[in-house]
Amino acid sequence: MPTEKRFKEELQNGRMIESTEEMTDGYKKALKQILTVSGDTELMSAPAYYDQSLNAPSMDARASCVSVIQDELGHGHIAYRLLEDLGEDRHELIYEREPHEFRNTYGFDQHIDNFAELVSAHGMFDRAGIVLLSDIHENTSYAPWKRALTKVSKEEQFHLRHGETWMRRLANNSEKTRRQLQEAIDWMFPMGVEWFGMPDDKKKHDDQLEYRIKGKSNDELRQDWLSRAMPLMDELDLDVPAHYDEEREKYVLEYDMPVAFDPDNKEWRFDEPISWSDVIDRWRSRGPANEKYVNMIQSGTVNVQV
Amino acid sequence: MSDWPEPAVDYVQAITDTKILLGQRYAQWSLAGPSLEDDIGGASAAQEEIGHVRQLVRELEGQGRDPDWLNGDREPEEFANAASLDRIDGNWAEYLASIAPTDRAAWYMLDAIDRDDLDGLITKIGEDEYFHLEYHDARLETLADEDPETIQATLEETLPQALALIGPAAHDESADPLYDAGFTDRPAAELREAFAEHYRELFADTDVSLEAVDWDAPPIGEWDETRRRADAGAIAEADVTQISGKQNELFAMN
Amino acid sequence: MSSASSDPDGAATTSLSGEFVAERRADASAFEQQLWDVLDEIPDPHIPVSLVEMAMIYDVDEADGHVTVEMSFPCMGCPAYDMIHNDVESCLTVLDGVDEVDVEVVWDPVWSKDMLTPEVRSKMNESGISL
Amino acid sequence: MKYEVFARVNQGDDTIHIGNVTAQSDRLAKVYARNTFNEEDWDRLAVVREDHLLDVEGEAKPTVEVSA
Repeated sequence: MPTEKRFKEELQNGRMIESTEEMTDGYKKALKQILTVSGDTELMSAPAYYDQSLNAPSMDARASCVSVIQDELGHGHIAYRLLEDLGEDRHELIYEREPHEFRNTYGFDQHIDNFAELVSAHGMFDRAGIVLLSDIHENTSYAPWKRALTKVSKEEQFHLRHGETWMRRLANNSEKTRRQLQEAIDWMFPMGVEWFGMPDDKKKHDDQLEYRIKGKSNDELRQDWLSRAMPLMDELDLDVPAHYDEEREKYVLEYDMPVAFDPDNKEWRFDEPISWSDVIDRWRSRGPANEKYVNMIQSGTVNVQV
Repeated sequence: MSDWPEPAVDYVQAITDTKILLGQRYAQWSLAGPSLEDDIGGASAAQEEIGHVRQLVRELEGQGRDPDWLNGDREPEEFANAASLDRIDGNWAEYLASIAPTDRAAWYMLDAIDRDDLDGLITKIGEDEYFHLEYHDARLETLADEDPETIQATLEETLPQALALIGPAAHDESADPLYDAGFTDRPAAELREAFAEHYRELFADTDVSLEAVDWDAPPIGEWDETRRRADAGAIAEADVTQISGKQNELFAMN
Repeated sequence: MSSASSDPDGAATTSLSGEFVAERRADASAFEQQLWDVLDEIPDPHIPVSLVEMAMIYDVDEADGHVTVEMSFPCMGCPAYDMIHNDVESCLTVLDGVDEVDVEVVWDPVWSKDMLTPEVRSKMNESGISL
Repeated sequence: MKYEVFARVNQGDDTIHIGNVTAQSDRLAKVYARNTFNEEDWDRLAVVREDHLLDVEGEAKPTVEVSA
């Protein structure tokens, strides 16, 4: 086994990893960590999407929304399979962890309360997923993950298209549907911004980057997401606290990230700046729907009462 | 298009409504399976059932039925679904032993339809159904081993309900109105035989006994020819709310 | 360009499928040919080939501004069912000479992968989409 | 039991490993594979029981040990 420093250099120079025998402990740990976040995020998006998918306004919409759920479960399956290759037990990961032990992104600890929120989640949150995963697909040093992501990227593209199509429809249909869409975006947009984590200048070092498990930094990924989401926001004339800054040639936020979030009312308090350690505490203590969602996956029964 | 013999519309309506409910139950259980593979299977089958419904609804529209009504804007008692799907609120083994015979019964009924203009549609549905039925049988085999009591107890209830959907035993070659009208190429009695034979064979070497199953149910006198079932039960109001998309009506696009 | 006419050397490599689309297109009027070309620009939402290349368009018929598109789907539960309907309708409705568009979904013949030309298949592969 | 899943998109393509499923029987494994890997209309899809997959060469090159 090469030294850690030499190993990282080799990875930066394009070395690909196929199996655990080639990994250092540090690499394996970093890989497990990101795969757990990825698998849990895919998995928990399914119960998050579930209620509104079953209440979709038409049969066609219902079929599309259930297909998104199927895809997300399949993507979770992929991540857990990869974790299994690293020595974890798939069944334990899915069925035997406590709700607070799941490492999914905070966005999927939220209740999705109407169809406008559901399609906005497809259009905004799945876009965040695409940004993260396409970086890994292009740049990762872990070959089995790279291969598996072909399916994922393809399917996420469809979710995005579905989300965008419906967002367009709601924006143009009536004042009422437009208002519901705007209300969904009001809390989902900053959620998407926060998705990518701590800014680069606050983060001292990043194992996942050094091992080239991923290729882009948090800020680069966030900028990617903004540059893909903002044109749609502009096209649909939706209000979001961000704009393109001609001088700096990038999208900039109109608030000082991070700010406080009131999960009960799904409201961001833009005039209440907090620290990143506050954000991480909020993530760790999990959001309002965390227990319900994990329970839906683990219970083996259906609660028929609506 | 409006040349179906009269009882055929109710026949296809019962298949369609059963498939609406299959789609609903598959989707409801798509997160509650014992493995991720089972969840994925449920979500996949749900879409396929909705796909079948979408096409069958068009055919029924062609026979003069109202599209909104078809798509769920009606009372629970107006759904002609198999009674086995009214509610499934036990555990996963009960769920499987409820949907499996129902999906199979609905497929046998479609397969018996003898009309050139529906040939392609039914062939296409059969491509999906092959995998639904394989999945159920493969799963019933493993569950017959793990939890024979639940499977047996559930089947004792759901097999007769599925048989009621196919039609009463009295509907043989000489008495089945659909066969008589040439809409199907086999009478209900023959489909019932094939159906019963299939399950007898599937469980032959297992701990699940089908001896207590009432293979002759329902008596024709108790059978409702419109809803193709023998009891007055119905799905829950909550199911209709979801199926018709009422909660998100505001977002429906025409 | 449609799959049926995209054979670079026009040699005898046209598959059965190309023939399927070609046959369906053969008796199209000049205007209907234009409509086919427009449909050939609509991508399948899952794969980077057009609906025509996917052999999903079975027939295009125009009479007095009324267009009927007969089409089928590789899978009945297609999650993009209404999106594809919308795409077809909106791409054709904007054309001069088209007043109304009807999409009729048919299952005869049942769609099969054999209907794809080798060119389309290799296009699917090259895009890296099919692994 | 774990089953490795292999697939081929079109005739003439390579058959590749695309993932695995866990199932209690061969029959179930086939259906799980069909549902779990439905991203393509495969020309061929097959499952192999993990313990039927015999490694020939892998991480460490095998060598002939000569017993003393």
